Amino acid sequence: MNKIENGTMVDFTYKNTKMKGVLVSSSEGNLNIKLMSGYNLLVPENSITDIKPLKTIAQTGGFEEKDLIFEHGPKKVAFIGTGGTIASRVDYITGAVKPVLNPGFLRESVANLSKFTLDISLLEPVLSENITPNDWILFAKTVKDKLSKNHGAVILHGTDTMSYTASALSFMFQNLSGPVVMIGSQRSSDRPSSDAFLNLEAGLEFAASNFGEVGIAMHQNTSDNAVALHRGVRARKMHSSRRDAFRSIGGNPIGKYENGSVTISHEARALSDETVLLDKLETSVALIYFHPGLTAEDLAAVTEKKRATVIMGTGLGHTGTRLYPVIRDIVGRGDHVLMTTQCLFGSVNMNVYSTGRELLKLGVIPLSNMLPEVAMIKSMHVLANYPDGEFSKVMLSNLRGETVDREFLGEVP
Amino acid sequence: MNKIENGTMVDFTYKNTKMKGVLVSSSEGNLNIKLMSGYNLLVPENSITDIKPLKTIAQTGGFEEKDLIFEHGPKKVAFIGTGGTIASRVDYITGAVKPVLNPGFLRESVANLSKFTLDISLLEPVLSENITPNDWILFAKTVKDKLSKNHGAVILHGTDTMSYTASALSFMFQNLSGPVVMIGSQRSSDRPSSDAFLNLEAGLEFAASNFGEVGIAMHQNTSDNAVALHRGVRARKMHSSRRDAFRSIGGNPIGKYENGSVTISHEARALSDETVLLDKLETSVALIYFHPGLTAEDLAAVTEKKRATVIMGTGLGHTGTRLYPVIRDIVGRGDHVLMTTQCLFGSVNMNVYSTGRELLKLGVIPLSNMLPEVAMIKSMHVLANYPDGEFSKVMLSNLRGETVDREFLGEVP
Amino acid sequence: MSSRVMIGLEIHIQLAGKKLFCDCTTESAIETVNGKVIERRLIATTGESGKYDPAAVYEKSRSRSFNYSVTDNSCLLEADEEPPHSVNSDVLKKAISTALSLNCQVVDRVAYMRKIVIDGSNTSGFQRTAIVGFNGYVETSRGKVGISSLCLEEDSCRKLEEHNGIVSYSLDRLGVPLMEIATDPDIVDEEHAVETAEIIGKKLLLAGWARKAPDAIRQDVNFSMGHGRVEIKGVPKLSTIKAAIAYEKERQTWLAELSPILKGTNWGRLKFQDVSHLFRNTKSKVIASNLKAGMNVYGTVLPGLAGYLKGEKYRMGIELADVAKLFGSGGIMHSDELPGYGVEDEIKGLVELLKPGKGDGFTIIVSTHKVIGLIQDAMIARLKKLEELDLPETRVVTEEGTTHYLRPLPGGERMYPETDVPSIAVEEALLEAARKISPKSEEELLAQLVSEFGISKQDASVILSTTQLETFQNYNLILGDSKLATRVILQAIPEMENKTGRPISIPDLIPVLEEAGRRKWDRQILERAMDLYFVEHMPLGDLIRSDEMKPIGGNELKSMIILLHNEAPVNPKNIIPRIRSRTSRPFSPAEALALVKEILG
Amino acid sequence: MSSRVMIGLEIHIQLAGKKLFCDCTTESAIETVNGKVIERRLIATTGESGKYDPAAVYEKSRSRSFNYSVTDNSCLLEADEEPPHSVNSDVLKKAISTALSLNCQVVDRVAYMRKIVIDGSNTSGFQRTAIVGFNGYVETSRGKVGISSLCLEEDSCRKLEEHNGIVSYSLDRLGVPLMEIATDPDIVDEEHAVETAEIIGKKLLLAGWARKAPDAIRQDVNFSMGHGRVEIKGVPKLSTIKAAIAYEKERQTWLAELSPILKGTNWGRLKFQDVSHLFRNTKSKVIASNLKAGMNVYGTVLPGLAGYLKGEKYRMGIELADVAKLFGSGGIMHSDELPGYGVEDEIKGLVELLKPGKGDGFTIIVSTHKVIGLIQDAMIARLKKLEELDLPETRVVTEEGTTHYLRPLPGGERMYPETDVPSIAVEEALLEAARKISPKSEEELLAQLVSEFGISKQDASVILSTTQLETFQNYNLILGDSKLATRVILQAIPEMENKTGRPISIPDLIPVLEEAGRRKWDRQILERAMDLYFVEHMPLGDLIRSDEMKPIGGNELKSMIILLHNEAPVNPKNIIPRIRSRTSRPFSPAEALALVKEILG
Repeated sequence: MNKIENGTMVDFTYKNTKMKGVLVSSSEGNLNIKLMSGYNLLVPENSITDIKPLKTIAQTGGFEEKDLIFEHGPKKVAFIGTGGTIASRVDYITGAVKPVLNPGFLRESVANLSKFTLDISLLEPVLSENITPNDWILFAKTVKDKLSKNHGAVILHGTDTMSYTASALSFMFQNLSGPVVMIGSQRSSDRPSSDAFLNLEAGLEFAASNFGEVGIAMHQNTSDNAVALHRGVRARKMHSSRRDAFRSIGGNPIGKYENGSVTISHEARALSDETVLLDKLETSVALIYFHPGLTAEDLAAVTEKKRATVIMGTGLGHTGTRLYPVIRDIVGRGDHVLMTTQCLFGSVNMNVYSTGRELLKLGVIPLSNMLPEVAMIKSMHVLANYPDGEFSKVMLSNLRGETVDREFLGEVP
Repeated sequence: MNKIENGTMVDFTYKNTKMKGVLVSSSEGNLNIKLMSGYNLLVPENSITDIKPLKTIAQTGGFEEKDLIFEHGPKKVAFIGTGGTIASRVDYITGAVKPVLNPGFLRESVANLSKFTLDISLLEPVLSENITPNDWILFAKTVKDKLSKNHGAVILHGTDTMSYTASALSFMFQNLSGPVVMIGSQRSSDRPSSDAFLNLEAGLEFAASNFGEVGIAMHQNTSDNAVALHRGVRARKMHSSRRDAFRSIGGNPIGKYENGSVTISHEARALSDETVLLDKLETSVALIYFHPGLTAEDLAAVTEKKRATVIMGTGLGHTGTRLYPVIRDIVGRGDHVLMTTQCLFGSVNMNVYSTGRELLKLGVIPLSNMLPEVAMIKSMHVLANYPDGEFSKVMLSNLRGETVDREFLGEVP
Repeated sequence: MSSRVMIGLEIHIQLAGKKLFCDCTTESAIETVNGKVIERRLIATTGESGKYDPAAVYEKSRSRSFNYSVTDNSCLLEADEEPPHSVNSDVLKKAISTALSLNCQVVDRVAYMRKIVIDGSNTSGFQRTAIVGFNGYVETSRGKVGISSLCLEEDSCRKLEEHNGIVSYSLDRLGVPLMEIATDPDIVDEEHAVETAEIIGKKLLLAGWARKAPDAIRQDVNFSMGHGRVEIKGVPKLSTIKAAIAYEKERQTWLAELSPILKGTNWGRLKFQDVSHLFRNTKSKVIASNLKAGMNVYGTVLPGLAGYLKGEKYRMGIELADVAKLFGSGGIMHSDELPGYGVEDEIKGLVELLKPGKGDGFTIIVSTHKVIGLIQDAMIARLKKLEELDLPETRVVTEEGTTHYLRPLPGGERMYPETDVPSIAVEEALLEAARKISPKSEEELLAQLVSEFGISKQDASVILSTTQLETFQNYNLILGDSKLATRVILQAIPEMENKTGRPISIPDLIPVLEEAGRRKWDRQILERAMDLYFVEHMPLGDLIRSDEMKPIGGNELKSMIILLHNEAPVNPKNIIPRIRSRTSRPFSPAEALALVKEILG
Repeated sequence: MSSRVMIGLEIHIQLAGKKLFCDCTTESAIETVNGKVIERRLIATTGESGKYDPAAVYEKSRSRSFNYSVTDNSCLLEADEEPPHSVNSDVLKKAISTALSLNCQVVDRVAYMRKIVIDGSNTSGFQRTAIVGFNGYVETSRGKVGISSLCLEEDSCRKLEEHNGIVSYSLDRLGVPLMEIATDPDIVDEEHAVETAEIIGKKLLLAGWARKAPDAIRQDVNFSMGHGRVEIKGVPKLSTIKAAIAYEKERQTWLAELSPILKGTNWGRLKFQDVSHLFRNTKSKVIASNLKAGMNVYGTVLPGLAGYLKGEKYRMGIELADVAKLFGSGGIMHSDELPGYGVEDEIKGLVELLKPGKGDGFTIIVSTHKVIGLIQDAMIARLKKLEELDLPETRVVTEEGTTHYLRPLPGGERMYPETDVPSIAVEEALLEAARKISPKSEEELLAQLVSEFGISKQDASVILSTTQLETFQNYNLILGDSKLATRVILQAIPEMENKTGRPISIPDLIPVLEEAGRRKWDRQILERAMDLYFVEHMPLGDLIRSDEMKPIGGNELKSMIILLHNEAPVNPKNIIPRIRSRTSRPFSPAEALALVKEILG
């Protein structure tokens, strides 16, 4: 019985019932058999009898090629797969989701594909939660290479850490000759209801338009009728599962795709003549979530070897006084402490309360309304690419729109 | 010249100009003098001449008493000051904000005061960012004591960590004989535009109504026309400065004050006959913000001595595989790892992706849509008050409404 | 042609309580929440063998978009904005229990699948379904009928309307637990089908698990008589089953007769052309108004179909009209029914233009330039299928029992595992729990209600026939008083619904009953409380603290009894009603009796 | 009574650019953003000595709520939803520069204060203000006039309307930098006041720092002639200063004459009673419509005031009407002006009812039951003050220069430090920078513009008189071409504004000019670009990449010149216009000249 290979059609008896199906897999003592009715049955190996192999069913062919040009229309867009739900296909027998991409599938499901010629490049897929700064460098180099041959680029990416990658790429690219648009999906593309289709449609249009930033293109709301383009350094995933999880924090998206057409805000950066990549990152940066239970020892333990420490403080940028000695030590040894707010919305302002003023005196750098995650990544970028003496000055200057100068009064914070 | 005391009216010459004013203070070589026009002048000590003391001005009397009954109307409400912007009064000379409370001030500014008799108790003021679990225990004991003599209680608290305190009190009170309403303000009460006045007005009404929970009463929107009552274990400060910074995450507030009247949702817990306080907390709990730069060493360093570690994972509750060995170690030695989402909105669901399933296999406890900070505090509570063998079971059961069973489709995540 | 008739049933029963994968209730009180509507599209993707499912391809060719009204009994899951929560263990237990009572084998692990459905009736684009039991049977008067499977699945959205290619659905029904019981094709005729449906249906209704709603039970009928399986969807009533089977039998019989006659017809001659100019002054109001709205009239010959479109036996006209209707057209008007419908003067022109040959019929249709090509292709395809007697398809039934073409049968391609829901091991404990609640026969239940709960046979039979057994059991548990529970169900609730003019929902009622149970309220107090709560909208917290609801006892009760005694002597028999006549506040009858004893010495 | 007249001025000048504490511009393009309105209340709190500021108490007695319209040039700060950002360093430099030019001492540290204002004109309830300079002077034809202080403060909200106790404001003006220059009371008469205001105003207008708006400069006048200081707020024009001082001088003179006459009057006899019934059939349309709207007519005697209400000299009627108007009433009708306003037949009834004694006047007023008591109290209080010649108060001026009572003078209680804004050290570098931009005289500026930038004297004087000096300097810097900058200001922008029918904002224009500067566009190209951008709304990114804007050069330019040469010989003089006549694309004149040389050999 152990000899029957997965993918074999079998006859068997289970609970006195003769059945027929394809053996899909076996694990932990259960056989997974797809019946002729389409249902998968999970049966304990020891509860079936008379299993008989009939014939082997060919496995479904996936898409194997890694790089190709997928020519349809005049607009040249690089199409870079890194993994994530959007670049996945389901295996209809096991239900497993494989990180591959089938151009045929794109043709069937992306309405505006005929306008574009895709320069497809599938990187070794990596789950977005496993992405590290090294991956950002690889992505950035790929983008730079591809932008030399295409108008813009879309990057397919898992949503979990998409905003981190978008921030990193934003800082790494001092100038861009074409738009870089990250696309993800919150519902996998094997589902008829996937958000991937509209996001892809919009992402291609954004990548063919004229702005020189790294953006994130995701559903603007829960309906399939609009896609927002968020500035990479201002976007955050604000819901674990909704298709409109991404929001531009403290401001409006820089672009929108609706009714088949793209609008780009005049606040978006213009294209440059050439792409300039600063591909160094200093990774010894800590991100600390301050809370009433956080002790000085905790802070000391994590920040010991860090060049910079970004604190997610409370309110306008505060921490308990119990942390002051550690902060003093960090600053004293020449490393940096930066303040952001765990509220996520709104700015730190360390002049309002005495706690803030004291922290400023200790040398803490107040990062206005920069998002904590963005502050961490910007620190990585600045530490690696600027003289240390300029760290504070560069952190406080608005390099890529990572701070919002004017926050408007929206309906909700 | 050094002999002139603060509070003395002085004649002096500054830049060839004779002036008169009250010496307010001196620091870092500057004298701060309040001129007759009302302006404060900051003048370098060495740039003034001919300073002559005239007479001493009496300092303004603050409110000194710590405990008193402030009788106005039939509704008995305990009024507990712990510090924070709302319990502060400005010193109009220096501009410094002192954490005291003046009942006269309440009378002048809180419209509905005549309906209440306040049992006032001012605890040693502590800045909200300095609050630690020990303070929670003190607050809880005070509340328990006061509820035995009053219908309900309001607690004045700094907004920075108000939701932490609200969570802690929520768990510590297994049952409540009266409502416990926390009130803060985002604009200090010395300002004519302070949100304190309406929040106080609403807080008193809430404290006189019938529900048995710890709530947070803060502006519902940017106008002075409605105050929301948020469930303590579901509220989060979502903006560093807006008066409507507090939001009920993933659900609706449990109460509302508008046009002078209170409505309490039927979802609010009912009052109990007596107040039951479980006042023990185990503080060795870590809260970890996962991000692409977080290393296994970082995680190991902070969690080494912790009984429980709450991870703010990405998306549906993921971390990089690089952390698995550390997680395995923590669980292996009998401590606990819990998963929440850094998206803040939405639930973790660790069945959807392989990463989640693997973390579950490692023994990570998935906390649905419990907020990360709440999860941390609940861990403190559960570790101290339940047998260790029941930790996981109690963490997964909904003790105080800390998880939302049904999340509705709001306009924004 | 004389092949044996084979009939199978799929019986769908909605279970009441919470939905299958979330905490929403199966009942909805308001239609839409703040008028919130979600707009969505669905995209058919390739199945595992790289082929589309034919039903999916067909839906795709219709390119519709979907609007979903958000109801109070829907959450992020119904909006397809979060993964399913865990399986509702209560309904799983009931499904297993049902499977056992139908003599099924129960699976060792319940493994959910996604069944692709892209007509928009599921926001996800699929329906979650799992086999719970298989290979069972029921006894009927004509022998055993096999139960091939019992599945526990999500119900789909309720369709509200379709307009300009936009289909509107309500989310209220989406996710309601649906038991699907499929029989083997062992049923021999329409009477037998009705009997089988009745036997299975009653089992579930008596258990009291089904929703109390007109559409809580729906049947699909599988019918074949040698020309392939026809699936007739959504038969609501038992009488319709009968009519539908009879209709379908008749239809397939004349189609079989017609098939050799039609063989070899050149269907390519069916070619629509714009004939609008003939209708400028038409007397047909329908056509006139459609022309005014910018549509056109198209006409074509129907090769070889004269007399078969609407003859005594043959109804090819309906077959073609079914196709037209799927593409938004109102139907067709054909030569077998013309002149008629106000079309008379135009016929000469039509004949001149279309030039039907001998034996040819012709037809006109109102449609648009965009769609007419699709209709033409679909009609030709359908005629070819009918000519070949290639009859398998999904059909829909009208209230009168006539059936109409709906779409091709779905293929096997459309199912794959739902990985978001971990499979559930059916442990012995679960089986045991399921056995405990196993549905009983009507007689068994009546006897049990009377003996165990001491309620009258008449009340018991009303509770059973209104499928409120489970409700009764719940209320009895909460109140600890079976008579009071009966009264609440049979009198208090109907009265309250009468007063408020709206249904009293169970989740709304439960907190009141819980207070009643906890505080041992009697009938009067409980009914007064229900009045305050449902009619006067007093919040529960205020209600239980209100003076009216404050229990009277101790010295206060004693004083009252002494007062009553002074008016006229009290005794254990008269004391309770006499106190009741004085106050509507709750009191403990036991305490009152004790006090009477004390007073009387 | 014959005390010396002392006049001081407070000149308020709005500075253009960004606001004082945030990045919003001082100019607004749209009225409200999505109709968003904030509703707020302000609560007066006790000052440092535990006493309320009298102006604050007064405002509080009026208990109004405030609506703020959110404009495009406002952010969270204006909504009082975040702390101030850092002080706008550009305007601070200008304020210091102005202080220096007014011979002031400049403070060592600029320390911001909060000045309590609870009329709703500041969302925070206070105005942020700081002393920048003090103890300066200006030379006038009548001697030096001292400058007591120069403050840099936030402007307040713009009032839109007041209706039913709700005051509506726009946030557009809130936070606009406002320089407040206060003179000593060295001014001797109205002509001197005008001269002084002119001298100070011109200094700032010539610098080009003020907003280009009708209300960019407003004056307050402090006036006293021995009966206390009267502050006349918001005098918009120089001519009004003169009229207002004259009016106030006259008013105080007759009040001083009247004071001994009124001494000892029993003001308690002023007691309003409802006299509405007398007005059932009134011919006064105003009264009739107010009665219909549910208001009442009240009447009272005015003890001892007959003849003084509206005599040749005395105008006590206006003094009382001022009070009434503050409480939402339209004004009063009194015995010195009746019969009149359609009130005639009612007078007899009024006299019968009110029974004015000898020397008594009487008055009627339309108001409500809720408010009439407040009005009565306020009128009596006012009459007592006037009787005592206790005249200090804040007054407001009409366009004609008459002044009206507004509120008591604010006390000293109302100011305390703004701790959210750290004090700024005025370092030598800042002083140096301020000296560099020091405002020059008109002659100096004209000469400089002509010599330094080579523009015509006429253009220069238009730039100066329209206060666009700074704009010119900016544009010149960006474009690197002073003639082009002049043309943009004097021709291109007015033309564009004509075409689009709306003002072209500087921030909107800057990106276009930056492209022009970077790409060395000439006049035609720039104007075409402005056309595309402002009229045809082409996004800037598309614009600079459009074919029209693509520079022509290299071989393409050479070919064109050769072509032109073949048509008619080219030479360095004719080549530029000839290329221009062929293409509207940008090209480098230098390159064209070089090519001409090359071609000509």
